Amino acid sequence: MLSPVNVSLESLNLVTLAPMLIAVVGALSILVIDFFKSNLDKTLYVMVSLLFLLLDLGAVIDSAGFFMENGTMLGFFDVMLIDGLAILSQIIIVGASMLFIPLALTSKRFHEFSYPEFFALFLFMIAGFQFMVASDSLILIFIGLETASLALYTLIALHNRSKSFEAAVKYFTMGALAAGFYAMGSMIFYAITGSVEINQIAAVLQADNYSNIGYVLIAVVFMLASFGFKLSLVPFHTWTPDVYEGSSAALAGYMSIVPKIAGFIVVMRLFEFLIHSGVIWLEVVLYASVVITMTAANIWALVQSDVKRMLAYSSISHAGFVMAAILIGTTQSNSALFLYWIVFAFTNLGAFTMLWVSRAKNLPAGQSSDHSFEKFSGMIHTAPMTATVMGLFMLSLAGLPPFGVFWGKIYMIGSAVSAGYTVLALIMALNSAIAGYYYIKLIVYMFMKDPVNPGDYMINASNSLKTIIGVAVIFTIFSIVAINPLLEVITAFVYNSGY
Amino acid sequence: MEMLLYTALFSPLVGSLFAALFSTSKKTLIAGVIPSALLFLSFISSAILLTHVLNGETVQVEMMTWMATGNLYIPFGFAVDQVSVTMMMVVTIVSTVVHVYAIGYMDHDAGFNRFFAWLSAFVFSMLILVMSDNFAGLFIGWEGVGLCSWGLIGFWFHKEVATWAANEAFIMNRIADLAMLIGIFLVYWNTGTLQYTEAFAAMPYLDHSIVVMMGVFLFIGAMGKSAQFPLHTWLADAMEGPTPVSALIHAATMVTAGVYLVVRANPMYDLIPEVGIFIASLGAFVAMFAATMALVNRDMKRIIAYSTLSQLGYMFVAAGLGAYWVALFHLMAHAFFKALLFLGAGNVMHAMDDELDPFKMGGLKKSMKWTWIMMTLASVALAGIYPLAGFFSKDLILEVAFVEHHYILYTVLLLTAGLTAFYSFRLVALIFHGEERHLEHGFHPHEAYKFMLWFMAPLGVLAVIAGMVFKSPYFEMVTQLLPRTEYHIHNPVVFWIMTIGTQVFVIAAIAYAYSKYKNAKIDKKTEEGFFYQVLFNQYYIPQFYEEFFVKPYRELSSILWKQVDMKIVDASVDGIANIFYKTGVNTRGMSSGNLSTNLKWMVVGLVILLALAVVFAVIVQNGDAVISVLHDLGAI
Amino acid sequence: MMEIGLSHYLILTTILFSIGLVGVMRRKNLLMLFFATEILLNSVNIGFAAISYYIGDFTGQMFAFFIIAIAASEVAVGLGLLIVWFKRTGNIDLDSMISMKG
Amino acid sequence: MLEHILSILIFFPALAGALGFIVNKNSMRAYGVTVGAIEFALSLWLWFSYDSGVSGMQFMESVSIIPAFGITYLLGIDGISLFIIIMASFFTMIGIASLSPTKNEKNLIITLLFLQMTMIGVFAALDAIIFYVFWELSLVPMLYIIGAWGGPKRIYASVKFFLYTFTGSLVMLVGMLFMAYFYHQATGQWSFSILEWYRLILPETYQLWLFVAFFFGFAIKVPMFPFHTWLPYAHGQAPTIGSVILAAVLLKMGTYAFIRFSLPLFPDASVFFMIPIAVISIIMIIYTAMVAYAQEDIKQVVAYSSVSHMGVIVLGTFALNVEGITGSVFLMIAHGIVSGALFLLVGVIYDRRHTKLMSEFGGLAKVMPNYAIIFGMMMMASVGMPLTINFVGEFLSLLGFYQQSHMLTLLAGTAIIVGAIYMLAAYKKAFFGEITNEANRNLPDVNKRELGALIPLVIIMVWLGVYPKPVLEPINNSVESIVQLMHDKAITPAAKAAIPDVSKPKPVIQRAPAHAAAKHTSAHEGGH
Amino acid sequence: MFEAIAFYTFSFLTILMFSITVMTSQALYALTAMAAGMIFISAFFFMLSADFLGAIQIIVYTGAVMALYAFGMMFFDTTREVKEKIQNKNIVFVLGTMVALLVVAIFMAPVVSENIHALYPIQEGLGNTEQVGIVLFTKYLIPFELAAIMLLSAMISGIVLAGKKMDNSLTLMADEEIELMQEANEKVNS
Repeated sequence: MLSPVNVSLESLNLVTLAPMLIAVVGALSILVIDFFKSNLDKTLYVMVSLLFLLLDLGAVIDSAGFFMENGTMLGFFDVMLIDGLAILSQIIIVGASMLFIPLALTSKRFHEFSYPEFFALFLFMIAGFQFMVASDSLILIFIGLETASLALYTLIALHNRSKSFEAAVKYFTMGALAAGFYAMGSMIFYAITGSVEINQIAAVLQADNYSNIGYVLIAVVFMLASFGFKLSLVPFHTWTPDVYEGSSAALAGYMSIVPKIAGFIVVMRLFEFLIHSGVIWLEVVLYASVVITMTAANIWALVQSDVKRMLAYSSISHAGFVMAAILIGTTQSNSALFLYWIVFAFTNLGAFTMLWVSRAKNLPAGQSSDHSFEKFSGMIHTAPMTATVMGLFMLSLAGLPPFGVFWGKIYMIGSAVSAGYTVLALIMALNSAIAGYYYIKLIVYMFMKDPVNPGDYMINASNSLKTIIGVAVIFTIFSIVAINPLLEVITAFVYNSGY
Repeated sequence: MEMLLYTALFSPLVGSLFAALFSTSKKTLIAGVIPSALLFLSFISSAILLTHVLNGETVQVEMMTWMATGNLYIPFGFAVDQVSVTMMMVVTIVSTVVHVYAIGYMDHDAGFNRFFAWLSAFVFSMLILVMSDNFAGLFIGWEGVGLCSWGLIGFWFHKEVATWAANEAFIMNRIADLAMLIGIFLVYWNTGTLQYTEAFAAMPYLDHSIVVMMGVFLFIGAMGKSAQFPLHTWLADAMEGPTPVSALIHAATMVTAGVYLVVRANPMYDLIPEVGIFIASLGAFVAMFAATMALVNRDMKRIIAYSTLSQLGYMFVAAGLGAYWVALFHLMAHAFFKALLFLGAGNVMHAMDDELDPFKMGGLKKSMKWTWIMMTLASVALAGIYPLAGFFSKDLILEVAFVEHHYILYTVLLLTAGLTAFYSFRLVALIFHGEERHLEHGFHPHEAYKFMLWFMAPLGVLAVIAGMVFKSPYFEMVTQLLPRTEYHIHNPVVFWIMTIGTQVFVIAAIAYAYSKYKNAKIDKKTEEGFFYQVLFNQYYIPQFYEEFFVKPYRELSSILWKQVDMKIVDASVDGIANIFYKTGVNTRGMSSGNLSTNLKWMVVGLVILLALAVVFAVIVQNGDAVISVLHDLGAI
Repeated sequence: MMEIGLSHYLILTTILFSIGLVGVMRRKNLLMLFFATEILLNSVNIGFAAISYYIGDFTGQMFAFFIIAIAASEVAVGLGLLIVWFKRTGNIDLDSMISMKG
Repeated sequence: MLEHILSILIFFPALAGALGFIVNKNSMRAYGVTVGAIEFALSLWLWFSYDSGVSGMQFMESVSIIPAFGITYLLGIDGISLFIIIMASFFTMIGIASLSPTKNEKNLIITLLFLQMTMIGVFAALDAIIFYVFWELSLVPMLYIIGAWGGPKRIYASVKFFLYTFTGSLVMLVGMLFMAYFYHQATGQWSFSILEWYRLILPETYQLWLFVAFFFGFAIKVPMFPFHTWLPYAHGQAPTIGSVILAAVLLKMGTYAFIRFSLPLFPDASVFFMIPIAVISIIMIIYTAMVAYAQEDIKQVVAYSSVSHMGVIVLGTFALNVEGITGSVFLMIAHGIVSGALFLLVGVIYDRRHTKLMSEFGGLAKVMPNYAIIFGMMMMASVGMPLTINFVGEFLSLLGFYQQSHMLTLLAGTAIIVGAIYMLAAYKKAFFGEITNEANRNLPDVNKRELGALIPLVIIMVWLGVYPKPVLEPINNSVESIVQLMHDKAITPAAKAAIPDVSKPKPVIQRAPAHAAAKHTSAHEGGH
Repeated sequence: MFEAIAFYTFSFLTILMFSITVMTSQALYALTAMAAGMIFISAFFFMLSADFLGAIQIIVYTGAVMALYAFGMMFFDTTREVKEKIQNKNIVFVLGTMVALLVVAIFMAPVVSENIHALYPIQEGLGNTEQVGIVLFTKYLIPFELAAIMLLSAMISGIVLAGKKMDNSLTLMADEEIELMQEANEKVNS
């Protein structure tokens, strides 16, 4: 017979759920507002979203406090897992979202921001990502992933022009395939361990001493393929440039940060024990994919004629670079991942925002894409400040000291060095050199060529966009001051989470 | 004393700087007069210093530190001793004369001021060279005179040949200077110092081979400056400079720096007699070699230049054989009469509008009496006729060779003495005697300014008396520092036979030259002969250098730049960059934009990973079996 | 062979999954492509149910349950995109979507 | 103020540059000169306050920035860096002062001021990462200067310059991270402080690899053969001011870094690589001199001559004894002065004729006598005439290396020959002969602005050639301590033998003792 | 024995149906075959005593397929062949076969692990649906709720994308046009 299920509220550990709940409530309240009164201005939704995100961030930071005291928290029948990784990644996710959402306040009107559904879906998506990072159950990860992804596809399509539909369809279709891979991978893990929780899987595999190596490997293969898509590792990356080009620059920038950090967290949870299991295969395959992703993406970025596509490839390359952290698998490298991603987030968001402010409704005359290099020709003469800021972001992305990404880069390469991955460290360094070329290319256009079409560059700018750029600039330049506190916090969180 | 030393040393510098102030402005007489006066001051100081030295007082001062690092310590140190004071006297006398002479000679030249700046700078460098008490200071002067020589040879920089000759002289000297530098390094690392006294004091304790190396390298340095074979070609080409320059630099002073160096380094060369023999042999060879080229040359200044070269060979024979004081003595005497000869040639050139071919002259004694007298005097002195200077200095070298039992050297030198007399008087005969051929060419010769002649007079006097009067006091003085060896042929019969024989031989040569060239008959047959052509073309050595060094260097440079640097080194750098770019261009099709392809790529990735996984799994699970299978296949 | 074990189901899963893959790669029509993605997810469901049965654990069924939910959501969003695309361009052929490449 | 003078020196120009955005275009030059003069005055004050008797670091500043990773804002100078810093501020000042009217003058001056910050930063940094920060940052203003104000191929040249050096320095960065890692292994602490690293004695194999890693960064910067090909392009295309700064200061970063990093950190590797590097240096000297001889563009001649001279500097550095290293440091300054001046001079003629091809000139000595004189003096300095600044450095460098290898020094010594060949040939082509090109007939001679830049250089060139002591002495003291450090750290017998022990008394050479000793003391008194 | 026969039969049918779905060029055949395949899959669920799952499968896919039918009708002439330019057919099959072979190669090996501990063991005597209920509302409460959110957002997405709001692209319209349009809308609404 059925016995009554007694569950005490404390054991649920509600605090673990609070941040996501806030985001969901926020989304719902936006829908409710819209239900009562439609045709409200986007500024309202932006601010409401921002407020909920603020609360969300507060809740995350609150749970960070709990984490520092009590260590890793489990909640809701151990489905929720709040450890340092979850907290750090949620901070990045929510923080980046907060930087992103004001980008809706453009001076030109764009389709997506005119509708409250956009903001509701946006918050749902954030909740999805948060669930994804705050769990080690493959089921919840899957649902979180799909919640976020489905919302994201829609957000892309909402830009409402043919390129964005094309982008959304491509992303969606490949995402569906990746979901299939994910399901298959989970199934195999389940087959060999009888569990879909990563901790449990790890425990069983270790107890078995990886006797079912064949099963383990193909499970890993399917997972790698699935997350290879999410993190755009070569050859699963092909959607990235198209999707970035098709979406609005703001969203593209967002996509280069948030979905990927969520993906990294899952990959880290899943692969960390596998890397340390002594399965050489995984190391070799990860090594290869890291190197290929970094290098190939860089090489393709070299030949782009559109800045946004170039930045898309550059994001792929950066993701490959960061993927090395998973391969290296030390506390230092995992901390480096977070550090890198934080500094990268500011810079990359800044760079994409710079594209966003220059976005005209229609294609610039005589150009086939929104942000072709020609558009930036001679900007130093027409818009010196803008050119300087853009140049700054490019230099930072190139890893030029003392700008943001550099610190992430040296800490990452440093971790490779410390773990004995000498050749990898060299490859990482040399890839930065290749990358230098295409970042410099934009600088060359802006600073060294003569203007071709003197137009208002800041056509789409508004004060809030400028503020976001200002924040990104300040962080990028003065990141040197922030690195130490960041590093200390990150290392503490990562270390205490056992990674 | 110190004051005198500094006066002697720095007044030419002051003069040079003074003239340099006007270097870009129009001719100002004062720019010539002041340096000349300052040089005279320098001469007076040197003379006073000479009196001190004659009394046995030498001066050594250290002005200031130049370089000091590690164990190296190089000061600006100057010494006035018996050797350097000799050189100082020679330099100051000749240069004073030349300066004054040049005021007249350069009268109409646009670069008058600049000329004096260079010329005084040269004197300063030369004085540094001779007065320095260490190798580094010597090197400063060494390079300084090279620089000034460059500036003065190329003085008429609008002339292509002049600038070419200047560069040639500079570069050739540089080649030798490298050896000199290496010699200096050797001295430093083996003795720990560059001061002459200390270094020489340490040398007897060194490994013999090291000393040999020092001697050789330093001598190669000397060879460059003194234009010894095979670095001799620049000297003849250097005649493109104004004649006072030739007189001062390329006859009296700079070219003798090599001899000075060997004399200065006598404690070292005494340790390595084998190098000395080499020096002497080379000297004898050059004496002969240069004299032969002088025989047929048709350029007045070049003839004198070859003569200089020949005489330098004499000096090296003496120095190489250890007769340092003899070498120095000949250096001094030679400076006087050779400078005189050049200045006379300058007068002739002036008169002939810079014509240099003596075959176009003739009979000039009518219009240029004084010049004729002085040039004849100088030629007689050069030929070594008693009682002029050459007799006492040059024939002494023959005696040295004889006494030291180097009979081959002796024979060569003796023959050369004959040749010397021949070509000297060939020149005199062609210029001053015979018909006035120059009239055919439309020249209207005139005698030089009076003051120029007046100032040449001291040289003439010195050319006459230097040997006879100075020899014994000089010997007494200089042998306080140099080995006091007297070279006497003790058998009086041999002595007289030799002395008289030599005189007769030389006079015969003079007579033959005079008779042959009085009328400037050109013997076509001889001229077309092989030997004549070889000599006339300077043994084809300049052509050889041009073909085998200059051209290949130029071409190789061009190849290195255009082929190696641009097409290999740079192209490979760009090539590496291009590999990446081309790869990008060729593979960007992977993102074809077609969703179907994208999906296929994902599956391809999956398949690759799966294949790797299966292979790995099979290997792990059937490790032993796989290995044995591979073993059977002979793969392992 | 007659004893049906877990492997049988897993192999069936694989075969169906591969059919789904073939469909995904082969189809140029967007709607038909969505069918193939459904096949992918459903094939995995068989595997989950089988594992769940053979190891006597309930989790597999739960996973399958959620996969069905996910599949349903994907259909909703996918069809939404499909409609928009069709409205805008008048066809749903993949080969028409090549405005962005490189 | 004195305790923060290095920070002030570094950041003052940058701050001034940032404020310069506000200054009106027309007054920008005056502003730039003022800032440059203040900076130069500050650097002179630095020299004045520098205690030349002390061999170690002075004016140290230390602020921990990223203690978690051992990165400290650590500054300090010794005799080696002091003069390069002074030179950097000096050249920026006269560079701005001598600037011929250009478009976007304001941007150029601001860029120069930023460049100055990075240059001084490189030479003052004692923390590897801070060093690296400035090292890399210096590329950016230079990229802009070449790319925006350069010749027709400026973009190619600037990008090549940037990427080439960037690549090299990234390899170096990996080396630095390794170094920090080894330090971490040895002490349990992260540190990038060079002074801390000095205390580390590494096994030889590690030294070799790290040496190679650092070498890439430095060699490309120097630039050493075969990594030199960016330089002719950069110089050929750069505007005058760019070439001047590049030649005078930026190239010195590489050779300076050899002395600051490679030698003391890896003494055994330095000895191991001494001969190969010497061979490369000799190739640099001879090969690039020959290439310079073949050039048609006078600026390229000077550019290649830079490479050739840098060869002597590297050779002197790898003499690994006090004489050689002191010589090479001095030669860095000398080469800075001389090649800087030569580039300024080329700029003078370029401003007038807008061409640098020697075939376009000829007989310039007649129309521009003052110009010819100054050019001639600088040329003679460049070929190493004694009593000019170059000679001191070249002499000491070669002298130093002679201790290590006789043959190689002989080959390297050909520098004085081949150098003369291309320089004299170029001078002859441009200045001598008749005026063949009518366009040259009425060229104005150097004007006051140009003289204002050139005369100080001439004065320095002669002054330090005649009396190098004020510069040589501080350098010598610092170099002695570095050589001593290397000797003490060396582990292989070969290295112990090759690196002299400075602390030991001067090797006694057999000679008449009383005489020599007496002489020597008196000599020293004379020197002071 | 019965089990084996059922398994092989349904396997054959499922594979056949899905193959048709994938291979046919008739849209309606494909739709129908897929629907059939889905139903056959539910048979496996029933065989594996996952009754609830089987039921859900039938319900969901009937619903979903109905919807698909509707769309199929909308987009295609039901009798016409769908034209697809299919290049490189072979690659597709090679890749598909390779995936199958490689995975099957591993799946041939038995899954053995003594360390499997069922977290939610299937209890005898309880109905499948009841057990689903228990697990769903305890352990998988959060996923369940999240799935609800997912469905909600998917629904919103579907409505937004398919609805009228996407008809006019504000992104491409000039500001004046947008205002004109909004005024028109307000008039309609009022």
